[in-house]
Amino acid sequence: MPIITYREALNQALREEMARDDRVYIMGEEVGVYNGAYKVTKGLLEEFGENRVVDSPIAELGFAGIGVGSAMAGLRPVIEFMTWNFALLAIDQVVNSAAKMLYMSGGQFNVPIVFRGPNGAALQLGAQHSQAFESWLAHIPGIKVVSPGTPYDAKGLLKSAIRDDNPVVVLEGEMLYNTKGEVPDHEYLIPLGKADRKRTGTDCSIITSGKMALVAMQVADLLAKEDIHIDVIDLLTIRPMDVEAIYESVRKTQRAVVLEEGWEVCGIGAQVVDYIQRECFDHLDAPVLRVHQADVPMPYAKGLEKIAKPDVAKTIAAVKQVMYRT
Amino acid sequence: MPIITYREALNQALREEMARDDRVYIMGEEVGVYNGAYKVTKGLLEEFGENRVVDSPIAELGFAGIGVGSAMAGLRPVIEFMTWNFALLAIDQVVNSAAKMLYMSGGQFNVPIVFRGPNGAALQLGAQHSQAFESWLAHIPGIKVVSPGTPYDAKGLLKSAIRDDNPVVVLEGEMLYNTKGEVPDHEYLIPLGKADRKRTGTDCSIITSGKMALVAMQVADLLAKEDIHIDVIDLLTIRPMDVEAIYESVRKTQRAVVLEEGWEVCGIGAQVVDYIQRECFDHLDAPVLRVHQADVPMPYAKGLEKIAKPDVAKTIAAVKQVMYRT
Amino acid sequence: MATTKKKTSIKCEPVAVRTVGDPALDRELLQSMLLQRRFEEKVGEAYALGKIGGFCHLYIGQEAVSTGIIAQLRPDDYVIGTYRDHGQALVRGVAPRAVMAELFGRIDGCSRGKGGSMHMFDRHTNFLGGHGIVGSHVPLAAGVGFAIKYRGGDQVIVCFMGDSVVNIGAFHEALNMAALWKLPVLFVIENNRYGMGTPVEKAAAVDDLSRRADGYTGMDGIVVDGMDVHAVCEAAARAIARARTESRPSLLEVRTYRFRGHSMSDAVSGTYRSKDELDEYQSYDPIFSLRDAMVLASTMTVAEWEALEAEVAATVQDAWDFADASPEPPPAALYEDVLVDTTS
Amino acid sequence: MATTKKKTSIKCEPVAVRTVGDPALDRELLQSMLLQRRFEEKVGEAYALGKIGGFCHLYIGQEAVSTGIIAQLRPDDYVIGTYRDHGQALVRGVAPRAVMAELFGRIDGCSRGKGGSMHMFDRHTNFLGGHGIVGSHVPLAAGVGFAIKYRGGDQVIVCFMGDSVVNIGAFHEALNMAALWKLPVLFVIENNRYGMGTPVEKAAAVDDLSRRADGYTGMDGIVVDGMDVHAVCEAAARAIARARTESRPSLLEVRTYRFRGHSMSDAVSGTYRSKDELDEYQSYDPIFSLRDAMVLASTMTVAEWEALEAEVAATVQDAWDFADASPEPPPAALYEDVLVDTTS
Ligand SMILES: Cc1ncc(C[n+]2csc(CCOP(=O)(O)OP(=O)(O)O)c2C)c(N)n1
Ligand SMILES: Cc1ncc(C[n+]2csc(CCOP(=O)(O)OP(=O)(O)O)c2C)c(N)n1
Ligand SMILES: [Mg+2]
Ligand SMILES: [Mg+2]
Repeated sequence: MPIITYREALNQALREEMARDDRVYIMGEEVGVYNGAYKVTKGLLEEFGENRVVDSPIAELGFAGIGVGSAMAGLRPVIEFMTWNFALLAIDQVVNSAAKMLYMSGGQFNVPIVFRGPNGAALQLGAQHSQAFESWLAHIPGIKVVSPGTPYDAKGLLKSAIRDDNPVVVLEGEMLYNTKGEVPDHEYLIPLGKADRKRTGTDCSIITSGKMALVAMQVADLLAKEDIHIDVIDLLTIRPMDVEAIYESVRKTQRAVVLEEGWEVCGIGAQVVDYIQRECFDHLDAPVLRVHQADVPMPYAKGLEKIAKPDVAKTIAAVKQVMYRT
Repeated sequence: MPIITYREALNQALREEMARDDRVYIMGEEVGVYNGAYKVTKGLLEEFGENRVVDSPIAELGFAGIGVGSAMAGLRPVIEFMTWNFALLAIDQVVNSAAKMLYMSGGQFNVPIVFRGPNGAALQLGAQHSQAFESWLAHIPGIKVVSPGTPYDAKGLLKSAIRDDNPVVVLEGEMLYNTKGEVPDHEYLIPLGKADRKRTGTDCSIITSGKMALVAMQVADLLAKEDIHIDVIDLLTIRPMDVEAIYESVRKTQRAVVLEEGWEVCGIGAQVVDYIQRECFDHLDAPVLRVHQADVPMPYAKGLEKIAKPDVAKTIAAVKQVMYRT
Repeated sequence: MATTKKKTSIKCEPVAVRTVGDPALDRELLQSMLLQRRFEEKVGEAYALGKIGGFCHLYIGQEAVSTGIIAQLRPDDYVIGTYRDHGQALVRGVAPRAVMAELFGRIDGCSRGKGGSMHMFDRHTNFLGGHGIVGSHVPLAAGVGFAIKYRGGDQVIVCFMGDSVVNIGAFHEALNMAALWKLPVLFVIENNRYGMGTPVEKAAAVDDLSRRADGYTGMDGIVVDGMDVHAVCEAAARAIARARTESRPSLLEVRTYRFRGHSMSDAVSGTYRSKDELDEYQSYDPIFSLRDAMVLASTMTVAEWEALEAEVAATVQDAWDFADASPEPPPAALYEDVLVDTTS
Repeated sequence: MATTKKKTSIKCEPVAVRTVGDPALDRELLQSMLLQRRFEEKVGEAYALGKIGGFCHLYIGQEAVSTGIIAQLRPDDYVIGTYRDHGQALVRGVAPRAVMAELFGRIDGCSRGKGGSMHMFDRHTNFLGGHGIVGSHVPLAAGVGFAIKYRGGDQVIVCFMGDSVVNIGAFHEALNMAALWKLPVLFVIENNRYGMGTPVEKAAAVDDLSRRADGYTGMDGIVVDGMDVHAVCEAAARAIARARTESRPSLLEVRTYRFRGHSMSDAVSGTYRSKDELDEYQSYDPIFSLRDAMVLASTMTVAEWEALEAEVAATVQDAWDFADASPEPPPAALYEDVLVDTTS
């Protein structure tokens, strides 16, 4: 199978879906002439023209709303936020327009739109440019939220997101764009709402998604050497969440760690913990532990940033703790 | 003790703090001439003048930012959002300016600001006007979040919020403004970050806040008749959360229900569950259950709205379930 | 008469209609306005009886705006507006029954009872709502304009908004992109002089709201008297033609007045506006002044007017009866319409 | 020369400085600009060596803007800006050592190493940052203006922003309120012709960005050549005086150019702008053109220039050495500065 980058995988997904359906268009800052701030839209302007690859002014609220309006009128926009940090300015359109339109119109106006872009921290970008918003978005009924960690998942999920007749949020990772992985030549889709067991193990579950799935895999590799076998559940879709996959894993391993990129309070991990304790109460041998960003705005200084982020060491420590091996 | 409304209690808090400190001013839509959309600021324009009670245009992002800027320059603004639904437009200023200023300036610029207004559903206001954002706000480091349910709590917490040198979010309830309760004549403050045990009981804890504290009290009253005794923990402050009060209660009752107004996924309840299972794992006799809004945008139709909301009956059912009395 | 922003003057302040037009057309305009008026008076009654709940914003006084503008549209054009949307829905052709049933929160409402007063929607007439966050539907309108242009169509979208919208960011972002990309959008400011209790001049640092078009090259700014339905028709016809044939957006400020409070809980006058002011504007009533002009010009008889009143009253009563008989949505509806389960 | 928006013309397009002013003042201006230039060249080196990380936006080419404007301020005035903030910080008087240490992420940085390139702050000089969300600091500036007026002071705040800011809502909301409430704010658009890779004319539906002031009564819109530090000084002096004495806001568009890429990862030319264009603008270099004019007018000797270069080089090297020797913040700093634990 060809090995390509996460960036290329997303690019292929966009290209294929644009070729397949001429209602699909891309709008965002620098998506055209500049080929995307992170080059995800590379070559698309050339291939599909200005009408379908639209460079917007810096006006997140405005162009997110333009996307939603155009979707109400039958188009299938893919709105790129240069990063999700800037999407806070547009969040009203995501929450109050896109997510509620179908409901408040009594089923008349669905909004087939994709909002995508990098989420979470990269390296030393400081407080305003290093935020992970998955739990905010997962909180909202009326949208779906996906968070792929590998090129394969990125392509399959983005294609499904574009074909979905609902608003779908795609959380990518700036640190992921250069990562590589196998992606088949033939077309494929990954269904929204299904988790992927990325590693099978019997000793402890790690439930995670996105960029942190890579951390979880490293943890599983390292712990395997110590004969600790991790069941890695990559949620892929954060909303709606594949709770069955979580239950199945935890009922087997009886121990779980939830690993996420964002802040602790009301994070994705809190919800996963809630599901687990509610449905697997009698199976649990230890409290579920969580690994997440330190509860502070992201500092710039390299050393501080490093200790603020969730990582392999913290995750291993959590696994050992739920296994009472500390 | 005088019995006054929640609205009057907030009004007293504002008046007293404005009289005490002339750096305190109020800004928002209709706060002056109109006396506030919900009359919380009644009489303040007359008493303190246009300079200190400022009617703003409808420009949430702008006036929230003006508030933050003025706080950086030494004032102590109280920014009223007509409702928190509209604050989504301003959330960038709350999250990226107010909450991060101290951190990213390396401790130089604190932002003594209060953002307040009604949060959550009233009656038949439909999808865009009936949202509860406590979990979003609690997610963010760098701010404090309070959610008073009674006139006493409203006054004491708002006064503390205004005196606090950090950004504080005050979540009020449109349905609460007319509710009444005792409020002492003498001045008092309620410390931020401390929960209040509103009822002592041994059979089950209900952990809640804001408007739902009233529901919890009704539940406690009703269940007392069935000889079920509820420990009601009203968090008062949602961030930072008084986890010790939760642990103490749950270690005693060994059963808990978390009751909140908002949506389920990554709600406040999820975080409370996480804390409980982590710290009271061996004390729990049953999974913690949650009561919250149905996972849908709020419908307009009266009957649908009713069944969408958390209420006494749902809470009683949850308590009975954690007590295995169903 | 429509005047451009350069000539803004007292002519654009609301005054009573003094001219008549084509008799048949005038009758239609009158009928359209009267339906809104009587319908909403009935809404007021229903609200008082508790049949309607939540926020409810009446349009009474502003009927010439919806009537004059929507009359210029084709069926395949689009309309979008604010929470003050009953009038526009009716003029656009949403059945009075469906609007009333929506207000009553019933299953036969145009939004299945889930939207309510602020969220009227109707796919069949391209009526895109009914939006509750001030300013946020303005980018949606630009998006519909974008879609029209994307497909190479010659439709137009009209976006109704209140005067306070000119102060919020979404408005500017949308205007800039509409001008930049030449989108076929008519932005209509219904300047009824107040945003809730705030007079326009206390909120907008500009004398003439249509001047907010000045920052956007290619965007025409126009002011028109909104009590004169003919003037509204004329200004709208020109702006819509420009959008349709040249794909050029316009910003049309219509000077009007609301005769009722902001919403049902707001006093009609006394706090932020005087009884005198209200009385003055009521003397410019867009409906009765047109009626009077027609009777004076003998293009309508008093008997014809009475027949019109009766006809409208019957329609409104029918809407009420229908709504009252329509069932509440069943509990299962709670979980419907959150997501569709299709892909394409 | 500063011209009002009515007379916008090629005069406001960047051209080389041809005039000299008071020799002592000119020397100060030159020194101020040169310090920024050499400092940032060093920053580029440090970035290449990995001593600086994250996003880093150089100001090279735009030095006349910060120098010309901040020179008109009093110590008790305020300055706020964007992520492209090193130049403003230095001109405002933040120690080069503290700026460099901040870039290096060290404890002696002006934001204790927690802010980084985009978030320079300094309480002592009323330097209010360093903000990363496009447009979001514009309301903050209006808020500082509000506070000044609230206290009856006669300070002024200058708000620097990029050209793309005129398209975002926060800008308009802030301008409206600043005009409405007559706040002492000077809004400065540094029009360097591009927002990242997007030319101004592809983003803003307006030929002349200062025209965005037109929608706000009482807001002056001014355009000035940003390569001519004297012109900047003069325009800024007038606008600041207006703010200080009449409490009136202005929107000053300064036409400038950045000689480097948008950030360290962006090519200097080739994709969205041509080498020729870059070369042309570099021929208007605000520093060298002033130097040349001074030498030509004999208000500075070549030896004096060389001494200035040496002095600046020493300052910059000292900043580097200081930064390099400053420790990283200790781990405990991670949890500091999230909240203060005081009340008042
Ligand atoms: C963003 C936002 N802020 C505040 C409100 C509350 N609100 C609803 S209508 C209104 C006044 C709007 O006035 P205007 O635009 O003039 O329209 P009108 O009601 O006069 O038709 C306000 C403040 C809201 N719905 N959305
Ligand atoms: C709201 C927001 N959207 C996007 C970005 C990403 N971004 C950072 S700088 C920039 C370009 C800004 O251009 P301009 O305002 O002209 O300033 P310049 O960089 O030229 O100084 C963009 C798109 C951001 N920081 N904030
Ligand atoms: Mg109005
Ligand atoms: Mg620029």
